[in-house]
Formats: sequence, structure tokens, C-alpha cells
Amino acid sequence: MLMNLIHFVISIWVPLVCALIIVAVLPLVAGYIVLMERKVMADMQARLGPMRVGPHGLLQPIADALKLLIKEDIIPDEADKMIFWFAPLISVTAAMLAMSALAIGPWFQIADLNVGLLFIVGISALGIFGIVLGGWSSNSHYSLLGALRSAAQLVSYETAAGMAIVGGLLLAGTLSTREIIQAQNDYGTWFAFAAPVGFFVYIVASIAETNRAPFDLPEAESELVAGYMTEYSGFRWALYFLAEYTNMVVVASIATTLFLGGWLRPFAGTPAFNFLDGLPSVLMLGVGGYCFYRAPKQPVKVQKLFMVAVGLLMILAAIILAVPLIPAVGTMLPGLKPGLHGAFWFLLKVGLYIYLFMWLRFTFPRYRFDQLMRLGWQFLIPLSIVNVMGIGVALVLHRHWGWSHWTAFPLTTVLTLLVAGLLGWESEKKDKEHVFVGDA
Amino acid sequence: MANDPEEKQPSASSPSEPSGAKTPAAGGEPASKPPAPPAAPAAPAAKPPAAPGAPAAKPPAAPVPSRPPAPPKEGPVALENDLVKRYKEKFGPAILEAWTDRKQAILVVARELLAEIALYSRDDEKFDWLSDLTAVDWPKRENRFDVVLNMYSFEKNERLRLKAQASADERVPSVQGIWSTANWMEREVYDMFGVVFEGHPDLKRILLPDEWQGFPLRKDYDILTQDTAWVRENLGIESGQ
Amino acid sequence: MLDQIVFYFFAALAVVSAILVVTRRNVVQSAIFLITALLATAGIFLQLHAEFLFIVQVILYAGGIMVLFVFVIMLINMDVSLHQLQFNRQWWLGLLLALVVGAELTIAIAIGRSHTAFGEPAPASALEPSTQLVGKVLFNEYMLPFEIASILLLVAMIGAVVMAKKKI
Amino acid sequence: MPDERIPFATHADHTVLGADEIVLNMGPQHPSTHGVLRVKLRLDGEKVIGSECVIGYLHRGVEKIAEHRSYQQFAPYVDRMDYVAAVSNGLGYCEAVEKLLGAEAPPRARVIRTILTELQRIASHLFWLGTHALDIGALTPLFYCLREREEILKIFEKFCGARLTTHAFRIGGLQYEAYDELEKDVERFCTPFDKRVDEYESLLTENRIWVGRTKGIGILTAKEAIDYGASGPVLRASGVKWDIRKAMPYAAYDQYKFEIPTGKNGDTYDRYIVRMEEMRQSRLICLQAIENIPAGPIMGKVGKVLKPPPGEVYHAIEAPKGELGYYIISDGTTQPYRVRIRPPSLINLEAFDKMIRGHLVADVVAIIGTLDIVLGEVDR
Repeated sequence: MLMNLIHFVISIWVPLVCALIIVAVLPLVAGYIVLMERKVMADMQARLGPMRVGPHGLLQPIADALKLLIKEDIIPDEADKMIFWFAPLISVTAAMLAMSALAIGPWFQIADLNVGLLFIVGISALGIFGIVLGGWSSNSHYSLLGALRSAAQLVSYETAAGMAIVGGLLLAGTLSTREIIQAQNDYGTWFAFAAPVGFFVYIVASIAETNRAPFDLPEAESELVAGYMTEYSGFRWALYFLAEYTNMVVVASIATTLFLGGWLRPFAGTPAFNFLDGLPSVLMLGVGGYCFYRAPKQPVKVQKLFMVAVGLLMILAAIILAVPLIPAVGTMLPGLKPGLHGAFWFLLKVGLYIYLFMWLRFTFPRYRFDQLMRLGWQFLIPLSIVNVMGIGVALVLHRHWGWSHWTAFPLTTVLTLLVAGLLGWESEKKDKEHVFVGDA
Repeated sequence: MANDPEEKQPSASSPSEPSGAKTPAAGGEPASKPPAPPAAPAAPAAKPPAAPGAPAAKPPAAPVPSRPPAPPKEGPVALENDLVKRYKEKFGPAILEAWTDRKQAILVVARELLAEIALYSRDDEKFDWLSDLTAVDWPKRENRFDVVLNMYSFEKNERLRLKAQASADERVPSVQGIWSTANWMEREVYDMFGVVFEGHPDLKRILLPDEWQGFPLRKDYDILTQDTAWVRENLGIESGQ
Repeated sequence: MLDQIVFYFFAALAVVSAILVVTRRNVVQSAIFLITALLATAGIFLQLHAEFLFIVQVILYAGGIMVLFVFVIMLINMDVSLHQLQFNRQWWLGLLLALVVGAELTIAIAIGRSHTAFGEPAPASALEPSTQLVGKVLFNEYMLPFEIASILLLVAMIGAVVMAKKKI
Repeated sequence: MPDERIPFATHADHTVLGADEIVLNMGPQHPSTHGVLRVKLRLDGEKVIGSECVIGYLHRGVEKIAEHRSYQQFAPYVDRMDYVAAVSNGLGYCEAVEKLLGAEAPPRARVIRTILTELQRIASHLFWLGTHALDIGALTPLFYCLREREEILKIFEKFCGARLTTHAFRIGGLQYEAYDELEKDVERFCTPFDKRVDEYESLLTENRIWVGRTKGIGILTAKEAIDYGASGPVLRASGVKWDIRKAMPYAAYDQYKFEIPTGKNGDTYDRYIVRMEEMRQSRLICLQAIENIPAGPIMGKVGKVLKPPPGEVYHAIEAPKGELGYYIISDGTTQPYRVRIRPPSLINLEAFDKMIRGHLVADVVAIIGTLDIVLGEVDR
């Protein structure tokens, strides 16, 4: 009995390790995304951002985590204790579970389901429960309104995101994440270029799905104070935040897998661009150098050491990324290069996608709830449906009439954009009539 | 009164050209003085201002104001111009007094007809913008309160001040129907003075809590009345202040 | 070996949460237990390599219908409905019916065991991934019923919207 | 509206989506009511059907204090009313008392007063723009506006030692001779400033979401604006071209050329455009003014002890929020008999109830922002 248990464990040790890494590293990654967001926001607003905890605020996430752990955990008196405690857990588990089907690099994947992408979309849809139940159980007016709003928003933008993903799947022909990336490799171009409208719709829908940037209605500070999170404090509130940032990573990974060629190096196919293989280690060297350059400028001695340590870490990463480039090692361990570099490229694309989230957050004001709904239902969903039809037509042209896909896809994209223009003009006209006249 | 370009007196003699807001009023300062020059104008620079600050040219070295003006016995001066005549024709005895103080026209009117006079001012005299409505407490006088309306006319670019006198328990007709802006101002006058406005839709305190006793801006009001009442009520003892 | 453990875990979870659904006083808690019951059955589907069914179960039942349940529960003022009279006075009729149905089931299983021969379960690897299989069947042989069903759903949806909207 | 005592905690009369209305209590402690303003919103679902403003939380009884202070002693209180635009409050009060006295500030003092008041107008509009954009969700403009406003506050600090409650002016002229690089500092601030305003406008004016959130929101027609006694940018955005600086010039405004921006249909977007244009015009005034600040005394012929002859005066200036009026009655003693201050924020707030009807809760926040109210002035 024990023997086959051990056999079983050995047979699945890779996914097990990946799962452990995901569960352990994700909160840390989420913390550092928060720091990145505050730094980028500060940079865009002509100020410095957190500089006090650790050099350049690098230890800020740890400080935040400690603060949230120690903070008092207030539960409103008539709140439904059990559900109040349970709601954030649903959100976090849904978000983390969705990470399991994603392939960070060719090695690093927990489970290669053949319903991969559908699984991720389905599971992250369960996140609504966490928000809705949390809002309801904290028994306060503001959080109930916030919960209702975010549920309505999630449901309507999931449809748009789903249809945009269908657009990409038509090209890939399969649901499993690994095969999608393989399909993009065979195609030679990333699906973002083959189905740009689908990619655009997915970007907008994913922002709305994770309650961020112009669509962060539920926790709109100015009106509903903090939406469904109003009554939460301390670590429970941190769980909601962790769920939001994990969702952001999940959504970014889906976009990278489906539209930005997963762990493929840009211009993976063409040998002319092979020098790009060196880019990962060069980038890491650059970051390491910057850390060393900043180290002496740190005011406190311990911060100097910390910066030096970070610099060394970056150099080490650069070396590790450079090892597979050496021809000798390359022949001995063929899998090493795609594995390491693949992971780097995937994470770089996810990072850039998240940077796009942040960029939008700091430049755009917030949509009003009815505008948000109108944009979702009257513009995005019809557009994504038309996009699916467009890609279908392009595939038929490509496969049955032999058009090369460099002509079929641009043609259908132009047609879809035409429809988008029509839809935009339509909603513009409706905006005019919909002007609020104070009908006392 | 050195060049005081902005204060235009609704002088009757020269129909002040419709300066309106577009052309800067300062330019066309009619040189005429109010027909009945203030009886004892001790004002130093009585002569009309030489070059009332033509927009571009820098005024010549400002006439060095002569010896520091002894406090001019300014005081209100009787005012007789066609604006007052028109009011007198229309309302006769209701216009009790008309005088000007520091080049601003003031009409003291009967309390009962305040609403009609206000309506007339807005519609016929084009004072369409009520800039301020307030009250003043003169405890020694028999009609204790002065309800003061400051009106402004966009067309004639002039101000006019209506005053109605009321004693402590008389009710003043509300002008809320004529200018909606008077709503909160009348509530504030009620809150601060206790003057009750007849016909006000929702007259209750605006700044002070509703259960506040006493009216603070009355001259004979002092903070202790409220304080002792509150202490007696809540703590059941006499506050010995 | 491990499959049995996982199966028993899911089965037990499904049964326990089904019972809890019925016995809970608090409506929202019973809704949550209903969700866990559904997810447990989804787990069993996954074990049988019926991934498509697993995903449909998760998205449709847990993701879709249960959200509606929770919405409705949230928006109806709970304490109002609790005061209404509980119509469990006919509990004896319910008990009787339960016994009858129980008897039928046991008889069917007893007889069935000997007569009908269940086919040998096909080895997991031989099966084509079920999603493509279902897709092929759905869009080839059953094209027409699929379209009719979708139109029916559309009509139902529009009906619901019309009823809910105060003024069109 | 029946004035039942709403307990502080909000409570829903009926189910959220039930047919009856719910009363949502906003304030007095609320992130976007610009001070201690409490608004009782009657909502039908998400739509506002009525509201009642409860004010008075910041009432300090300035008018009662005035009756027990001498004219000079009361001047610092005036800065504490509209604490965002203290300099223009001071200007209004000092000019009103000078009129009461029949005295006149010398030309040099009047020009310096004009420069500082226009700088204060820019600072007040910058503060408004930052918080208004923040309420609607745009995080970045706030920090750009505060960066510029900091420059102006530095100039005030160099001039009179204080940044916010400056008490910069005295009755009859100025207390301090202008520090010698005043012209250079104002020049250094003004020349790049219109490019800065272009920077804000690039973030907001053509921004589809900003236009969507502000166009057609909180409409106040010209007739209603006059009826509700609105003044300043709120009145001008409704199409009434009236500015006290042009109609009844005071200080040194008659010596400078500037435009009065007006809007067409009096919605939040027009008020935004009017205020942005006003900032540009104020910059022009400052640039014209620092070209030639006339030499001469900075204090008029006003004695140490002020005993204005009995009588009354009403003097109004164009404060950043609207017409700020002082109605002062003197009885010949050193203390005013009565000082009445016309608060533009309070009177602009009267139109609030009419403007928010039919809008959503998110618009209520935008409309409070566009009225640019400061509770210190509303409550006095």
C-alpha cells in the first residue's frame, strides 16, 4: 500500500513542486506587484513612492504583510460570521486554482488538461462567489451595493472575455495551453497579430474582470467607500487583495499564452533573430549593474549590503540564463534552453501586460456604472462575436480557398474594425440622447 | 472720495449708458455728480476724478491725497432721483425713506409690501440677481430688526439695497418665491435672528443644531443662556457660571 | 489505489454536503453546501476522464446557476420569509413517498445486477479527448436540435428581461 | 421632505431593489464632500430623486466675533473662512473697510494686491482641479496641480511668511514692502504655466471617459443660475458673461486686459473649461501687472485707530468661488456694529439639489466637485 503511494508521489513530483512554488511564491509575487504599482504610480505623478522600508522601498511588501498580520480583525456584529470568514477564502482559492493549468515554461506546468483554457476561465468565474458573499455577509449598506455592482460587472465582462478567447482558440484549434503555444510556433506569428481585434477586446475585458483601472467601480473610493471590502480589515482584507492580484497574474498569463506566444522568444522561428536569445542574460546583467550603481548611494549601511546582495542575485540569474547558450552545454541538455529562456520570456510578457494595467489605471478617470455596462454589452460583446465570425471566415479562406493567411487575416481584421466603428458611432449617438435632464 | 470708479450711483441726471458687463464700466465714468451734491461733503477729493484710470494709460502720478482726511462726517444723505421717483409713484407711502451712503442707494420700505416691491424691482427695474439677504439687530429701536436685501441688475450694472424694519414678533413676507436663492439666506436669518419669514416653504435652522435655544446674532444674546440651559437639562445641576 | 481514495473522498463529500444542504437553518450556508456538492460530482467526472463534463459542471452549475441562487437569496429580505408559515405540516406524506421510492430503487439494483451486463470500462488512454468527441457529435448529427435549443434559450432570456424591466 | 431624525448609521427602509426609496447618508465624514458636508440622498435604486444638505458642522460664528473685535483685529478671521483662497478674502474685507473709511490704497499697493489675488485664484483653481479629477477617478492630475500650487505658496511665504492663512493685506494698503525678487518669482512661475495647463488639458479635456463623466451632468441653465443666485464660474458656465472684475473693477483690475470665459449649456464639462480658461487669464493679468509695479508708498493715509463714520457699505469682489460680498455697518466706534459676509460657496450649494435630481450616485460626487465649495466658507 505504502509502496505504490510512494511510486505515485515520485511519478508526479514535478507538478507537485510546481504547485508548492505557486502557492508559496504567489503571495510574495503579489506583494511585489503592489510595490511595482506604487513605484510606477509615483513615477507617473512626479514623486518617489515608497522609499523608506529597505533600499528604494524593496522591503515594503514584507512590511505590508507584517502590518496586515498584526492588524486587528474586526467582524461587524450582526455579520454572518461563518460566511464572513469563508468569502475571502473562496476568492483566493479560485484565483490560485486557475494558475494550475497555466504553462509558465515548457517545464513548469502543474497539469496539462486538454480543457486547459476552459478550466482556467471556469474556475476564475467562481471568484464571483467570494465577492458577492463577502459583500452580503458584512451586513452594511455600502458593501452590499458594491458587491452587487462587481457581480454584474464580472458577469457581463466574462462573456466578452470568453468570446475573445474563442477567437484565439479558433486559430489554435485546441484548448490545452501547451498545444496553443505550439500552434503559434507553427503559425510563425503570435495570435495577437493574427487576431488583433480579439486581443484588444480581451485586454479591455480582462481589465474589467479584475475590477481594475477605469472599471474599478466596486471599490470606487469616492462613492461606496470601499465596495465589498469596506468591513474587512487585517489579513482577511489582504486575502481579497491577494485574490485580486493573483487574478491579474492569471488574466495576464492567459493573454500571454493565447495572444503573445507564451514562452516563445519573439521571432522564434526566424534564425536571423537568434541574437535575441542573449537578451534575457543581458537584461539581467543590466539590472544587476544598476543595483551595484545605486548601492553606495544608500543612506543606511544595511541597505547598501541589501542592494549589493540584490545585484549579486541578478548577476547569478544572468549567468544561469547564459549557460544554455554555450554550444557544448546546448547539445548535452537540449531541454535546458527552452526551459529556462521560456520561463523568462513568459514572465517578461506577463510583467509588461501588468505594466499596461497600471499605466491605464493612472491615466484614465473612472467609468460610471451604467457607462461601464453599456460599453460591455453594446460594444464589446457584439464586437467579440463579430471577431469570432471574422476569424472563422479567415480560416475558411485560408484552408479551403488557399489564400495565404497573410492576406486572409488582415482582410477580416479590417472588416471587424469597420463593424467596431459602426458600433462606436452607434453608442456615441445613444450617448447624446441619454443625457440626464434633471427630471425632478 | 478719490477715483472710486466701480461704485456707480444710480444717478438720474445722466441716464447711465447700459454699460452691461461687456464693456468695462470703468471707462465710461459719467463725469456728472449726483444732482444733490452731498450737503457737507467733507470728502477731500470732491472734484471728479481726472482720468479715471483709462484702461491702458497708467494714471498720472496719483494725486497725492491731501492731508489725512479727518473722519469725514459721511453719514446718509437724502437721495432723490428718478429711480426713487418711480418707486414713489408705484408704491407711494410704502417707500419710507431713500438715501445714499458711500455712493450706494438705499430704500427703506414698509414691511408689509416687501414682497411686492421686491417683485417690482426684479421685473420692472431689472434687479434680477439677489446677491444678499441678511438682517441687522437694533435692540434700542422699537422696530428692532432690519431685513436687508442687496440686489444687483445685470443690465444696468447697479446695486440697490432694500431695507424693511420689523419688531421681534412681526413676520416678514418671504421673497423666496421671487428669487429661489433667498431660501437658505432666510433660513440663516431665522437661525441667527429669529425673524420669521411668512410663506417660506421649510423654515428651520440651517447652521445650528435644531434643538438650539436662542438666536446668537441678536445683540442681547450671550453664550451662557444656551450653556446653562444645556447643563440644567442634561446634568440636572445649575451651572454656576 | 489512489483513485479509490480520491473517489471515496469526493463521494463522501458529495453525500455529506447534500445532507447539510437540507438541514441548515441559514439559507446562504445551505447554498454554499450545494455548491460543494456540485463541485464534488464534478471531481468524480474528472476522475472518469470526462473533462468536458467536468468543465460544464463547474461553469454551468457552480459558476452560473448557483450565482443566481446566491443573488436571489441575497436580495430577498430573509427575515420576512422566515416568519411566513412553514408548510412542513405534510411531513408524513413526504416520508411515505420517500419510502416508496427507496423500495423501488433497491429492487431495481438487486434485479438489475444479474441481468444487464455493464460493458467493461474502456482503458483511459484509448479514449479520444472527450471535448473534441462531444464537439463533433454535437455539431454533426445533432445540429438541428442544438440550434432549436439555443433559440429557445434566447426567447426565455428575452422574456425574463421584459418581465423584470419596469418600463421598456 | 419629512425631517425624521435619521440615526447616524444608514438604514435601508426597504429591500435594496424594493419599490420604495432608500436614504443614503453621505458625510459628514466622506472622502469626497470637500469638508464636513452631510448630504441625505433619497435614492430609487441607483437614481437620486431628492437630497437634503445638512451643514453647520464647521460653524464658528465669525459674524458674532466680528462685533467684538476692532477692524484690524478681525482681518485674520477672514482668512479662515475660505481657507483655500485666503488672500482674496483679505482683499475683499480690506477694500470694504477702506470704502467705509473713505480712504484709498495707493496705486503700488493696489497693483501688488491684484498680483497676489490672481495668484491665489490660480492656486484655488488648481486645488479644485486636483480634487475634482480625483473624485472622478483620475489619480494623476492631483499631483501635477499640487506641484504648481506649491510654487505659488512659496511666493506667499516669501511675501508674508504664511502659506495658507496669509493675512497678507492691511486696511489701507500693505504691511510689507514687496520682497525684491517678487517680479522674478512671479515671472518664473507664470511663463511656463500655460504649458502646464496644456499638460492638464492633455490628460482630461479630450479624454473620452472624462467627457463621458462630465458632459451633460448637473445642468444649470442661465435662468436657473440667476434665480439660484449662483456666481463665479458656476454662473459663467451657464452662459451669463458677468465678472465683477470687469463690471465693477476694484484694486487695479481696470488697468489690465483680460477675457471672461463663459460656457454654453452649464454642465460640469463647461464649468471645467471655464475654470481652466480662467487660470490662463489670471496668468495674463499677473504677467501684465509685473511689467510695471508703480513706485510710491504702500500704505494709504489711514490712522492707527480706525473709527469710520457711522453708516454702511456693501463691497463685493470676484473670489475664485464667486461673488464674495462684505456688508459692514459701523456705528462710529472702533468695532464694527455688524459684518455680514456673502459666502459664494453656500449660495452656489443651493442649486445642488436641483442639479443632482435624476443622476446617479457617482454623479453626485462629480457635481459636489464642480461646485467647488469649501465648507469653511459655507458654515462661517
